[in-house]
Formats: sequence, structure tokens, C-alpha cells
Amino acid sequence: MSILVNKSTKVLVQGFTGSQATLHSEQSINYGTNIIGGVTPGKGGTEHLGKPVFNSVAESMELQPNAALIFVPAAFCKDSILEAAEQGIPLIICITEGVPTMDMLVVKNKIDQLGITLIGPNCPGIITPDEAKLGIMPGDIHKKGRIGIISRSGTLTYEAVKQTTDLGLGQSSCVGIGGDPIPGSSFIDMLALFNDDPDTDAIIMVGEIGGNAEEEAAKYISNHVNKPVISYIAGQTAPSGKRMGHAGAIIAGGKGTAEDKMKTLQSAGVHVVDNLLEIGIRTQQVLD
Amino acid sequence: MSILVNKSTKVLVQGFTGSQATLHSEQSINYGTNIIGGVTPGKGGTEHLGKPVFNSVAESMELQPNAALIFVPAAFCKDSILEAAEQGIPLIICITEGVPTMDMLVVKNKIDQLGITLIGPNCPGIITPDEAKLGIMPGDIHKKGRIGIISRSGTLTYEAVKQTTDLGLGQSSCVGIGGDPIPGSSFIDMLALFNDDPDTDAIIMVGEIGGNAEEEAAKYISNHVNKPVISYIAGQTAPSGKRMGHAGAIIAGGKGTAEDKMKTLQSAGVHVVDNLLEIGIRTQQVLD
Amino acid sequence: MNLHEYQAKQIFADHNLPVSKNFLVTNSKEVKKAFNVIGGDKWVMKTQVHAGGRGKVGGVKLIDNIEDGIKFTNQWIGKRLISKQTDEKGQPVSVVMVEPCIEIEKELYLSAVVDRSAKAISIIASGEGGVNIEEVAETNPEKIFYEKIDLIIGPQPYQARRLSEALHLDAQQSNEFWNLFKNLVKMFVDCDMSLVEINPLIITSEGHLHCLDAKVNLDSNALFRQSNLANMRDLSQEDPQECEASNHDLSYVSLDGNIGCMVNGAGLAMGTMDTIKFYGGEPANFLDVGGAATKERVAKAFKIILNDPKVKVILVNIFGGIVRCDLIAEGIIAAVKETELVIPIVVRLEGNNSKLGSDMLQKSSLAIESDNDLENAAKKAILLAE
Amino acid sequence: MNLHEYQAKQIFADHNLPVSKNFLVTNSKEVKKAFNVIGGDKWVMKTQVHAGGRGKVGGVKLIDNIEDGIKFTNQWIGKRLISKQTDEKGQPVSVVMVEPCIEIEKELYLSAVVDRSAKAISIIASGEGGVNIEEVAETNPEKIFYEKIDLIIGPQPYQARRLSEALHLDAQQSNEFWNLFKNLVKMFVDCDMSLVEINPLIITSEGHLHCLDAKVNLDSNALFRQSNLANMRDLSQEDPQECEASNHDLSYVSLDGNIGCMVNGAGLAMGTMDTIKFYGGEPANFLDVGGAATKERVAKAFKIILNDPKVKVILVNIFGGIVRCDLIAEGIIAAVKETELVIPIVVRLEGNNSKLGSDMLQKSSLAIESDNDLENAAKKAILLAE
Repeated sequence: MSILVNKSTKVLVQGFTGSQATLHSEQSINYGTNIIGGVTPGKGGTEHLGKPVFNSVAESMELQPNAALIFVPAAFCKDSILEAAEQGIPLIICITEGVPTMDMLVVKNKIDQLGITLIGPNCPGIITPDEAKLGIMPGDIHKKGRIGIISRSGTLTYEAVKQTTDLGLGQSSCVGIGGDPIPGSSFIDMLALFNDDPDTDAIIMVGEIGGNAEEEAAKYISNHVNKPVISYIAGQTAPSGKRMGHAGAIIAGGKGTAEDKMKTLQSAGVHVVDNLLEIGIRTQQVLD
Repeated sequence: MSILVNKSTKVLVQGFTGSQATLHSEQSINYGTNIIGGVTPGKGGTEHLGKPVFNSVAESMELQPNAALIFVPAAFCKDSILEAAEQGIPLIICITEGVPTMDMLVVKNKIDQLGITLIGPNCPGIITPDEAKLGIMPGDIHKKGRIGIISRSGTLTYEAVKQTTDLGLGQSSCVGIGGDPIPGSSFIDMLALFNDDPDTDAIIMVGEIGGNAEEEAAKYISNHVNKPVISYIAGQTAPSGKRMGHAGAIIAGGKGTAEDKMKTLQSAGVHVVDNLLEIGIRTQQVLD
Repeated sequence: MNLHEYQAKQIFADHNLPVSKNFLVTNSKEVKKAFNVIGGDKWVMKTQVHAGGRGKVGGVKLIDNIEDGIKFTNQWIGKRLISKQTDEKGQPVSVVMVEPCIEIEKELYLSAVVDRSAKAISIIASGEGGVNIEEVAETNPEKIFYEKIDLIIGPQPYQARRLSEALHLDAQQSNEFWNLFKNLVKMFVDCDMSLVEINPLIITSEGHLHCLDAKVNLDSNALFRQSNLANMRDLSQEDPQECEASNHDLSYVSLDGNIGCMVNGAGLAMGTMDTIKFYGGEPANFLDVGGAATKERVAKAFKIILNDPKVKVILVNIFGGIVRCDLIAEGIIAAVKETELVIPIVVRLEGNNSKLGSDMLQKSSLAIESDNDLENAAKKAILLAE
Repeated sequence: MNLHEYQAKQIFADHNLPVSKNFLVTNSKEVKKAFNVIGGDKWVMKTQVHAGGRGKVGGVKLIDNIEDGIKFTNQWIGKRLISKQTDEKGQPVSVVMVEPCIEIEKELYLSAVVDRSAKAISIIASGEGGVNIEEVAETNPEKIFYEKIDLIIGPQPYQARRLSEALHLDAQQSNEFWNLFKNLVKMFVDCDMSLVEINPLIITSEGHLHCLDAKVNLDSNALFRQSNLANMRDLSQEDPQECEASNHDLSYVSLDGNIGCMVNGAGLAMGTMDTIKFYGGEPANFLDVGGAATKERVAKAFKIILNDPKVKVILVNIFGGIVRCDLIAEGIIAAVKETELVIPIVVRLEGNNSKLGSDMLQKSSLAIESDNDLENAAKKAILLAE
């Protein structure tokens, strides 16, 4: 019915008592997410949003969390991710933006060694409609369904979600992998999970200019994915060499342009739309 | 008939043209070892002992070596081991003594990650009698047979070898794992291999004071080894707190004494001799 | 964040990478002293701007007398340098760097980058230095050599030896290269760099390795822990609008069209530009108000967009996730009132509190068109821009 | 290799670990100046020797006037300090360290070691400082806390927080502890240490963390790349015989028996001692001539063994692997001739060229007993020692 998270996922929030964490944890709890507690060093033993607060992830392990949702400031993300990873929490979602690349290099190598899944940083998180919302996406635009959505961008994901919801297709799960140079999970990691998920019929992949994540995904799709993939690449009109907000969105020397990416995806059998507003419609057409 | 090395092992010698490497490579070749060539940066393209010399391990890969024997000076061992490991050579034997512990910490973590077997440093190497000699042990004291020998000490290994040869038992393979604080392979690694080797009937384990490698081995033996193990621990008469040559041979606060080790091994079902000269005899008795 | 060559070379020197001592001049009176301090009878003068391609437009020159040095300084200081890599306005020159002239035996190429695919730092080297390396990579990929730095083990001598051999260095140069290689990686990590390019790395006529040029990009996300480097930022080299935006945590890039855009999220901002173009319009800018947009930031964003005289209409596209649409609406209303806006605004609000936001806009009785369908909103904006 | 406390503290200071400024005195005339430079009205004077247990024998003292300082200096300089951790001769005192007196609120324990089992550096901490930590580990293991440093990620703040909590530090102290933790690991790695012990690590009356004592062991194998630290070696603190041996790449440890041993390989050397004891004898020393024993080193080894007047017989046990027995025989013959040896020698040669070596010994017509059976050789030596 979903990938990575569902009703029974026990979520620990790191940086629990911060303002962003409080806002979004509350929304997640209201959505029905099983948030079991949180960590804020120095506030162990207190309660927050009706849930227990711990000084460390180690202390929280008595509640057996199997997902960690991280809202700590960028300078402390490396530490928080590694703390959760050391305790063997198998799924870590880091929402925070602005994490130094050098920190992510270390983190990525370590979590790969440990076999842990990291989503983010600099991402909206992951949601399985009507089951669990681990992130900052608006819950009410989602609808339980059979489309898997993967995206490097936050708000652009919401567009794809809204279109599939409006058309009645709904989503199995939606994952924002984040737009940073070294993300915890790649398109490929999520494509593999959706491809194996019996309750996902088609996959929407929202990419953007810069890097070569979409090109790598194209190769993977043509070799391993047997479900239809629909894709939109943002930044078709971005001028070359200009930085468009995301660190990932730098076009370097003819590589990583929207045009290149779209061509490569098309050759891999992906249904590529050149208009953002056609993502939902095309998905419906592909499934009909 | 053996563990790790045999007639068909293709050996690459790193630091090939140095004086120690030359001396021992020549003896190994005379013993029948399949040394296919060696590496000495800057001397690539020449010949040495009738074998080709390469500038790098990468260049030598055209000959498909599957074991590397390292004789470079201590300061360069880290580099040489990692160079061989990067090329995927599955067995690396480092003879050199005096490798800094910090270097070995890095090396050990990396080769474990890569799944590569490292023997040494600061060790006599490994021999499978009548097949292959990768190290500095005198070949002529060995005799093909069915006893596996593992030791932290060089010359002490030779004693055990000679005794089993004189009694006609012979050896399947003999491995010196070296006496350094962070060895590439432990007693346990070698016990596992000998336990699985259909042509090894009994295992002689020669330990010494310091560290807790023997204690860990005892635990492993009682849980996993179903062949008889005979053991001698050197340093029964060593005064506490004095360093006896090896970095591994420091007795720290009641831990790591010969007495403790011998007791622990006995409890694990190991046949422990308190006289060095009885290693062979006891092995024969155990097998009868 | 970019650095000037002289700043990059200062960091190089601090990390024991071989660079020349240099001297900075900001006016022609300082030239004589610079030449005297450096000594010798030939000097290289280099304009300091955040752009490549200086040499081809006269921004780098070999000088052999003080008069020509003064002439070069007067020619450049206070002017703007326009090269292939700048926009049509060019970059302002306020500093000229003077270096001793070094005889070149051979030009090589060396760089360090964060390698996204390998999840590592990669070192790139080539025997073809001093030229456009991307062209070499395209036409002669076999002339480019790579070494990946493993995080557990760090840079290793065998990697440096492999590159030395590929670059045909002799034994002495190979030793120098190992030090350079090792120090380059240390500097890259310690300073949170995202790119270091040494093009050319030269072999001098005396046979030594020497970094003749130095280009450095820093990871902006890491500036909080690199305060020394953050202080090297030269705002004069950046677009004043983009600068002003970034001071308010806004991402702004000026473009050539006439439809001003204000969007939340970099992806949706690009998507909005694409949509405008798809329906026949021309975006005037990229502007991401960010995830935690406040009323104040929205107002600031408006002012930045309106500083561009080409803008004939503003399209606001907000999909509220973190952002609450009612706060955005409040910001828009405040900004329109404050700036006494005369150009039309089309607003599309979706997501978190979008209904509330739309209602506020309608009740405001200001000339704001509200349409929650992006296609309609884009088409309206295009129409209004004509 | 061991360091003096003042040397360890110098390295601590270089790595930003909190230690007091100290002043060294080598004679009583320097006391006044030391006290003045340090200031205050109370000082701690500590004899500098390579051994613990100084406090209990008066080698560390709180002093509140110059006269007592001079008295302490005169009492110790040029003398030997004998404690539980020294041999019966004690360690020579040539330097006294003077430090300001610091008020102690609480004593903690902190150390870093190479953890053989974990293949990592481990940090060990306890709230029970200033005492014998091995006793605490034995009786109250729950009072000892461990953190393993991962090689990929290095020391992490969450590890320091975990220890801070275990040590009941407040928020300010936790911050100080993170810096201490991080710097300790960096120092350990950068300096190739094998042990660092801070016992006690104190909380001062002002609430700050402070390293009151500092013990450091260096990895001898790494001294080739730590020349600054290698230069800190104080030979006066080492056994002159062992020193002399180590200068010739020999490993020598003096023992109480009367049978001198010369063996190749540390393991076989211990095995030989065990064998002598097993058959009722007493070894006079451990001596490993090493893997690459040369004729010269064998001769040197003989001289070192013979410097011990207790030695009544020498047992040579060589199992030639790298070592050629004929070279050893040559060395023995040369040494016997040169030293005009009067005590008996029993030689057991086995392995590489052992036959040749034995023949040479027999032909030498010197009073050397050669027996290639270790049991026989050991028994002969024991008989000759009686």
C-alpha cells in the first residue's frame, strides 16, 4: 500500500521542541502519524505535544522508534543523523536545508555502510496518504491512491500531488529526496521501492536541471523498472550557468540541462511532459 | 589441502626489488611458489628474478595476481596495502614490522569494508607445504600434512612446525598473524578457515601474553570449532608491566597474563601445554 | 561563493600549495613599490574579477617596465572587465594583482570537486593545461585522469603516483605532486570548498610544480563555520539585486523578460518560469521566497522585483507547505500599499490556508487578480504583459 | 615511548586542551622566579619522572612559600624517586614542574586508547577520578563509560553529550567537554599516541573543566614521522642497558635470574625463558636480536648480556628464518674472542643454515657447547648455572 512509512511506523522527532518541529509535528499527529516522542538534549524527562522528550536517541530506544524525523539546525544535522544511525533506526528523514556538503559526504558514506535509508536533507519529507506524514507537506492535498511520486523539489511535488488528487488517481506514497548535491537517497533508491510496491501502478518523477541524478535514473529505469514512469524536468527556461536556488541546479558545461535530461529519459521509455501542468493528465493517459 | 594459498595462487610482490624482498622472493620461487611479478614504482618495464616489474599494482593486474606479498618499509605499508586492496586483490600479506598503529587502524577498517583478507603486518607470512610459501619462514622445516598452525610469533611458529614435522604429522598450512596491536587477521579468522578445511585434522594455536586475542579465540573455539585445538602461550615467566619486544606483549592490570589466557583456553576445551617443547607431542596424543 | 584569485592564492599558501608571492595594487601610485618588492625585471599583472576569460580581453598582461605597469593599472582600475564569462555589463575591477613572471616549461591541469555520483571528493588531472578543460574532456577524454578520495583512508601516495605517471612527471616532480595532492585535499575539506581549479598547474623552467592560476568555489552552506573565508566575500562582484535578495534569504536571478515572478521553492519557481514560457510569455526573473517566507520577506521580494524596469506584471505562485498562504496574502497587500504599485498583479495561492489567503486578497479591494488555477493565472499574466 | 607530564601538557596546550601554564625548575635558585612568574600565593610542585605514584612518596606537594619551594627542590633534584610503579632503584629526578594551585570541585577520569577489539580509538570516562581506575573498573564497572570513535565520521557531539550526561556535567561544562573530547581525539591521531590518560580531569571551583594530570604514551613505530615528539625522549628515565640495546635495534629486558638469553624473535625469546623456568632455571634477561640480526648486533647483544654480573651462563637459541645461523655463529665466535669470555655458552641453532653454523662453532675450538635440541640445551645451561 506504500513505501517506507505507514500507520505502524513509530516516529521519533529530533529537535522536537524547536518551533518548526513543533508546528509540523503537531500537523503530523493530527494527520494520524504515530509520533512516539522526540529528542531535545537538556529537556529529557519533560513532555511536548503530549509525547515524551528524551535527552538522546539512545534513551528514546526504549520506545523502539523505527523512523527518525529531523528538524535540527543545519549545523547539527550531521550529528543528529549519525546519532540516529548509530542506534540502528532504519529510516531517517532530514527536513533541514543548508547542510554543508562536506557533512553530507561523511553522513552518506556512513549510512550506506550501515544499510540505513536517509531521505533528505533539504526536502519536504515523505507521506503515505491517510497513514503517515513525516515532513512538511500540506496533508490535505493528498489522497490515497496508486501513484508513487518522487521529487527533488518541495513545492513542485505538491503540484504533482494536487494534479493526481484532482484527477482522482491519488498517491501510494510521495517522497521528496531533496535538491542538495549529496542527497541521502537518490531517484534510483525510490524507483526501486516503488517498482517493488504491489500497490503502486505508476511513478511520477519530478526532476530539475543540474547534476546527473535524472540521467542515472533513466539508465536504471530502462534496466529495472517495469512500471510506467512519468517525468517533468523543471528549469527548461533557466539560463545556462546561473544558479537557481538549489545547489543542485547549476548547469555545468552542457551537462545537466533540462533538454539533455528530457531526451535521456525519453530514450529510457519514460513519459516526459514539457508542461508542468500536464503531469497528472499524462499519468492518467498512460494508465488508461 | 590448505587454506588461503596453494600451487595456483598467483603472487605479486610489492617492493619487489628491495633487498629483503629479493632474498625471500628468490627462496619462495625456489620453493615452487607461483610468483608472477612485482611492483617497484619507477622500475616498471624492467625484469627482476626473471619476473616482470611494474610501476603500480594497477599495471600488474594484466597478470591477474590473486595474492600480494608486501616487503616495503614500514612508512609505506599503509599505501601498499591500500593500493593492492583498491585493485581487489583478495589476499594481502604484509611481512614488514614497525607499521604505525594509526595506519593499521585505517587499513583494517578499509579492508574489512572491502572484504579483503590481510595477514600481518609484522609476521612471517603463510605457507602451504610443497605448494606455496608467501613469507620469510624457512621452507625446509615444513612437511605436507594435516595440522593447521596459527601463531602471533615468527620463530615460535617455526618451533611448532619443526615438532610436527619431526613427528611425521606435517602441516596443512601455517599462518603467522603477527604480534601487532591491530593485526589484519585474528586467530578467529584463521580458526574459521582451518575448521572448514577438509584436509586439516587439528589446529595448533601459538599465543603470547598481552591483548585479549587468545581470550576472544577461546570463546570462538567453544562455539564454532569442532576440531581439536592445541595451544601454547609464550610469556608465562614474563614480569608484569614489562614490554617484551612486541607491542602486543604488555600485561595490563591482571588482564592478558599467560595464566589467564591458559585458563580461558582450557575452559573452552583447548588442549593447553605449558612447555613449548610439548606442542608436537600433545598434538599427536590428541589425534591418536 | 566565489573568491578572487589573490584570495584563493592566499588560502593556497596557507595550505603549503606552491604559489607566487603577490602584491595588490589599487591605484597607479602603488605599482612602483609592488615591482620593487617583488623584484626581477618582468611582472605579470592580473585584474581581479569573479570571471574567467580575462587573458583574451587584456585583463592579464606580462609587463617589463614600470610605465607599462602604471598604464595597465590606469586602464583597468575603476573600469569593468567584459569577457565571454561575464554578462554584457562586465565585472568591476578594483584590484590588480602583481606577480613575478615565471618561465613555463609545461602547462598541466588539476582540480578538485565534490563528485555527486561517487559520493566523494574527486581529483581531476590532465597533461593538457591552460586550455578549456571541458573541451578536452569532450574531444580527448583519455587525456583526463581521475582519482577518487576515499573517506576512510584519505588521499594516498599510490593515487598521486598514478597521476604523476599519467602526467609524465619525473621523480622529483612526483614527490612535489604528492605534497600538492595531499595538501589540496586537506585544504578542500578544511575550508568546505566545492571546487578548486588550478589551470594551469605549471612545470617551471627549473622543473618545479607551481600553481599559476587558482579558482575556488566555497560551499555557501558551510560559511557559518568558515568565518575567515566568509569575510572574503566581495559584494561588488555580485549582481546588486541578487545580493540584496540573498541578504534577505531570498534567491533572485534577473532574466530578460517582462513578467516578474515570485514563487516559493526553487523547483516551483523554475516550473513557473517554464509555464510562462510554455504559454508564450517571458519571465523577468527567478525568485524563490523560500520555505519560511514571512510577511516582511514577501514585501522585500516585491521591491526587488519592481526594481527591474522591464517588469510589466507580477505573477505570484505560492503552494503553501511550510508557508501559510494567508501570511503571503498579508505580505502582498502590505507591499502593494507601501509601494503604491501601478502594475498589475496576478496571484495564485494553493495549499496551506489558500482559501483564507484568496479571500483576504479579494476583500483588500486592491487591483490584484486572484486565480487558483496556475494555467489561468499564467495566461492572465501573459496577457497583461503585452 | 613515555613522556614527562610537562611534555604531555605542552602537547595538550598545543591542541587546546585546558592545562595550567607551568614553569620548570632544575635547581633551587630558579624557584623564586618560577613562583613570581606564575603568581598567586599557592603553588603545586611536581617531580618529573616516568612513573606514577609520585604523590604518595612526597614527589608532589602543595607549597605556600618560597622557602618550602626551595626545600622541595633541594630534596628532589638529583635524587631518585621510588614509588610503587618504579623498580627498587627508582627514577632520577632532574626537573621539577611548578604550577598554580587550582581549587578542585570534583575529580573525573578521562582517557583515550587504541581499542584492539573494536579496531578503533576508544574514549573512557568516569565520574570517579583521581583514583586507581582499574580498581573502579573491577569493582564498579557501571561507573566507567566508553565511546568508540568511528573512522569515517570522527568524534561526534552526541557522543560527548552522552558522556557529559554520564558525568553529570552542566550545560556550560558539556560545551567545554565537547571541545575537550574533539581536541583529545585530534591530538591522539595527529601525534600517533597509543594512550592518553587525564587523571584527574577536574571541575574547578569556578565550574570549568581542567586537565590536572596528563599521561601520554606514544606509538614507537610512528616516531619516524613525529620528530618533534621523538626529540622529547628522556633517556635518563630508561634502563641504561635497555636503552643501549634499543639503540642497536635489540629488545632487552633485565630480569632476576642467572641464565643470560639471546634469542631471535620476541615470541621465541619468551618461550625460551619459559623453557628455562620449566626445567628449573632462572632467566637473567629477555633479549630479542630481531629478525635481521647481523654479526655486529650479535656481538653487541653479548656485551649487553655480559654487563649483568649475575649472568653465569649464556643460552643462545636461534631459529633461523630471516636470520642465517652461520652469521649468528660468526657473531658468537667474534664476540667470544673479543670479550675474552670466561663464562660458558650453550648454543642451539635451528633452521636457515643451522648445520653450517653448528659446524663453524665446533671448528672454532672455543668453549662453546652446541646442541640443536632445545630441551638438552636448556638443561645444560641450567646445570652450568648452578
